Amino acid sequence: MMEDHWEPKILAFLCNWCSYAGADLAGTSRIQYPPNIRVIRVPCSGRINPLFILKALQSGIDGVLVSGCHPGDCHYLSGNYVGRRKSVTLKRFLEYLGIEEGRIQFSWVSAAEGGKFAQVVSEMVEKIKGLGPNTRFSTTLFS
Amino acid sequence: MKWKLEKKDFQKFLQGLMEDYDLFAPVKLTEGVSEFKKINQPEEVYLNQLFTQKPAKEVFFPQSEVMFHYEKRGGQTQTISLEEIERERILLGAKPCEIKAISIIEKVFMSGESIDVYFLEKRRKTIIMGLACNHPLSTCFCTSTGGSPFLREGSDLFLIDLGESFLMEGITGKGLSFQENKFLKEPSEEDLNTAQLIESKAFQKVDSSVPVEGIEKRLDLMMESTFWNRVHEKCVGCRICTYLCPTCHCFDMVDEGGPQRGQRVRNWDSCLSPLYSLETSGHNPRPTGRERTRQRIMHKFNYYPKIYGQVACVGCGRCILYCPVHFDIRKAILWTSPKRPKKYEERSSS
Amino acid sequence: MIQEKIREIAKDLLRTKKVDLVIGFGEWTLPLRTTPLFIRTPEGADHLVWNSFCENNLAVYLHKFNQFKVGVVVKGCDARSIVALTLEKRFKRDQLFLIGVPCQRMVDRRKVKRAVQGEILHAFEEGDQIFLEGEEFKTTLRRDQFFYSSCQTCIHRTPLHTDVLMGDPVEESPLTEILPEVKAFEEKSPEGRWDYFKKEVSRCIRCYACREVCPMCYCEECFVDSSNPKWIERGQLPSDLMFYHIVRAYHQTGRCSGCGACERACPMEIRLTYLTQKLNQEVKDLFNFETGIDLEASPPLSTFRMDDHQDFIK
Amino acid sequence: MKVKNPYLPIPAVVKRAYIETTDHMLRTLELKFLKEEDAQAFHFIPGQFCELSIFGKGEAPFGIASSPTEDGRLTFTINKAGVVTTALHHIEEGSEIGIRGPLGNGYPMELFKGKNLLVIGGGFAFTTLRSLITYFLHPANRSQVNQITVIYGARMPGLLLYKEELNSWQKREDIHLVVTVDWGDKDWKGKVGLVPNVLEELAPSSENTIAVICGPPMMIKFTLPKLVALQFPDERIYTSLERRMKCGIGKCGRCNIGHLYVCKDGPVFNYAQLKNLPRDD
Repeated sequence: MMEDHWEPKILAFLCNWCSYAGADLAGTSRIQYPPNIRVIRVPCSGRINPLFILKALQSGIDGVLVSGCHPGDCHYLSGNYVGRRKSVTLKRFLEYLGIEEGRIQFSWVSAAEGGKFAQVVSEMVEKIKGLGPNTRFSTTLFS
Repeated sequence: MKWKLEKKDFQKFLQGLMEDYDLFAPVKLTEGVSEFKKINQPEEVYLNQLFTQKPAKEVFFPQSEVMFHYEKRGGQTQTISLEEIERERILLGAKPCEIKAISIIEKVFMSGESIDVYFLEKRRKTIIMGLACNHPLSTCFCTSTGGSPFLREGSDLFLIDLGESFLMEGITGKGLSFQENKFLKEPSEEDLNTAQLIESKAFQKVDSSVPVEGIEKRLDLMMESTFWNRVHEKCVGCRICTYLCPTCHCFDMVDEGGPQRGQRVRNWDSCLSPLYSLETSGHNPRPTGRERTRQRIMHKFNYYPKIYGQVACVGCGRCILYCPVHFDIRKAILWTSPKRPKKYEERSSS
Repeated sequence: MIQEKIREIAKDLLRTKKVDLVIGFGEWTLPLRTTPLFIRTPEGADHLVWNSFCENNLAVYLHKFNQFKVGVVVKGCDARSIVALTLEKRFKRDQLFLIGVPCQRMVDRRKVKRAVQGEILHAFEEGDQIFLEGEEFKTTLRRDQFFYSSCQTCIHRTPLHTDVLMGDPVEESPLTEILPEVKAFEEKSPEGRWDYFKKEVSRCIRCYACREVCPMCYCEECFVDSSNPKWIERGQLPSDLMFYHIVRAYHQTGRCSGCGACERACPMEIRLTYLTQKLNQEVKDLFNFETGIDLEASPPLSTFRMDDHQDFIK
Repeated sequence: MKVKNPYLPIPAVVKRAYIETTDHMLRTLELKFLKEEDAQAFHFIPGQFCELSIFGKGEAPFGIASSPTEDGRLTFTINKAGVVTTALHHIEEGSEIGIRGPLGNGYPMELFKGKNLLVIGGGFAFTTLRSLITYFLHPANRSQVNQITVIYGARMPGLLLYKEELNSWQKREDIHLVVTVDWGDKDWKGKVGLVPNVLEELAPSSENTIAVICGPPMMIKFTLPKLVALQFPDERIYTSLERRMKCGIGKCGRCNIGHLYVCKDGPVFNYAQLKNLPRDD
């Protein structure tokens, strides 16, 4: 891949109830944001298995975004609170190991926050562009 | 035919070999850990009297080996086998026990109606330069299993470390072909005597009292013995003893990649893993540690001897040294024997 | 003598049939080592020993014997694993009889071996000294120079929540606050850390000994063995090896007692405790939780507080 | 001389594929070699098996369901259970597949000559038995054995394999077929009963007779004593074993029972052989 043509690939795990709807709102409101993200809809940000994030990074994804409901808004009452603990420990652990700070990011985006979603994505794309391609952990074996 | 190679010439000697061959020898990975690897620079060769963790079998039967690539081209899948190796190889610095083990694996992979071409190719194209074992450890029992720290059999060329130099013995035609090498000199009478002395000293050091003799017959009667109920108890089911065993040769075959292209790979496998014999239906013929430990011991000392007439253990002691819970196969062997001391009765663990 | 006391207790437990078996340590064939023993008769209890080489975490065997009443000899770390497992409802606490031994820290056999030339054939200890004998040497070493690094940072050496304690509690202070490996690792740049980690795990032979000796690794099917979904390949690809070690360590978050059994088991001498120790430290900083101390506290990743740290979330 | 690589799958295509049973768990694949020379070189006997490859998913062993007497027809019936078998259920007609084989010993056809044949099958283990029966029903081979008696049981009528064929066998004079189910339904006119009981009721003579039995472990466990009661000696009762296999050629380990490898020395054994083997099941 040519360095100057490189565009980051970002995988976003969005919770069904808030962030996915937020992304949808950003779209229907025609708010512009970079097209670098691929979305996987999950029931809840608490559903995120750390294996998902690692597998994405190993498969050559340049950044992973996990986004869910704001505290207090979880459809399942406490999924995002439990997810929050997993997120912080995993993030800190991966950064301890030497994965660049910013490769994985977390956000709260409600169904009404189309603008915030666009902003989160834009900022993330900028950040990942600054970091460059994910070379530390990616393996491209076979497509 | 015997020669002498001064250690000061050793690197140059290796450099010369590397012009014609791919050289495989122990390489230091970290303090106390080494492994047989392809040598890029002669100074990487880490020849000492210590063991590599993984035995020399890896040169012929790598832990993970791509068997073939496949790729869909024009609607049809092509398979490209990777059995062929380009250059002839030299395996340097393997101990007599490991070399004997290679002949044990050979019997399985290179006989019968189907031949394991991946092993065959590497075996055929490899010259073995064995290294005499000057300082056997207290866990060594090669002489109990029909070997010896100075067993020449299996080596093409045999090296004995004399301190400042190596004494080299040409064993086979392949080994003797090195006689023209400019670094090889005539050994002195004293060199030969020193070698003799080291040999007899090493031989005496090895424990030859492990009752391997007749074990096949004894185990015939022990399949349902209560011995198995206890002997496995401390085993946690890791694969160290089988992966580090110079004679263990079980493998698994898996596909890596997708339907368009990828590769079929074989990886070492271990009878101590519950997955090894687990069937898709959920049925497992060896459901607990009892059956799995029995399989490990029986395969080495009963099933293999039944087919090939010798035990599949060379007495290298790796499984004793590296077991995280200190399982000692010598004790398991002893347990099958009438020599078993009474006082072990109530602690029937190995 | 602690050893005598352990034997006495074990005998009594077996004689009165309070337990079906006692799991403890026994001498075996190699110097500087012991082996797990499974004692079922009062006479058998005479084989139990206690010394600086009782390095295994015997809690790992409790899964196998969860249908039995078991007496088990535990150090501080082993007892903490058992508390953690009890919280995860692996067995009922009243199935167990914990014979707690205040731990004098265990001796690293590899460090000792490296301190001498030649093979050690005999070893015994007396007080603070270890006496070693080989074919051509005899030497004495100071015990406290050779502790396992996981033992150096150990705080709760006196086992908690035991049924009986062999001897007086030992003081609750680590020799070093932070594991030297963690400190050295943290001082590197992110790139340097990743390279170090990669280099260490590149030696991995996937024997899974680190997993099998760990009392907390009891999943029916480990993610590395799952074929559907297949998370990683089975070979020796560096990224797969890293994947395995990241997840193995991360699965210990809030569950690791810091016993160091994983690192000791590794035949390739891969450093592993700098991973789990760091996670322990994070869990303590973030959630004020220490594994295996409190019999009531929920494991930190299965609960939450409203005011948990969330600065990292946008 | 170059030694043949026994691990390389031979390319073939799925000629036809169809679901056999109402639970949709059993699917038969009819395969065809891509190259004529591979088809020519493929000689098998009933009871042998092949390793089928789906590239990217892996390999699994399956008994050959067709008979060498069927003009090169090569079929396998696949029970959906794991990764490879699921892929084999999803594969479409015309798709590529890899074959390694034939592997294993197969039934000792020579020993069956001049004997009566009692074939007992249960569930989807009937595949290689179908191969065996079809072989001897062929006009060229029918005279090799005397009476052919078949007892075939399934849990429910919808789970019976090869129904059309069973119907045609019912009509023939030279084979005595008894089909039974554990539970009938409203349309089922045939026998209802467990295989061991049907065997007891039928009470075939053991004189000059070979029994071949394949089925789930439970069926075998309860049928064997009935055969013994009918005075079948162990060496005249044959079965085909299943084990987890990978290489199929006796190299990779895992499928051994004692010193015998199911893939190479089996899968067909008689009970006299099995009795001498260490029990490992």
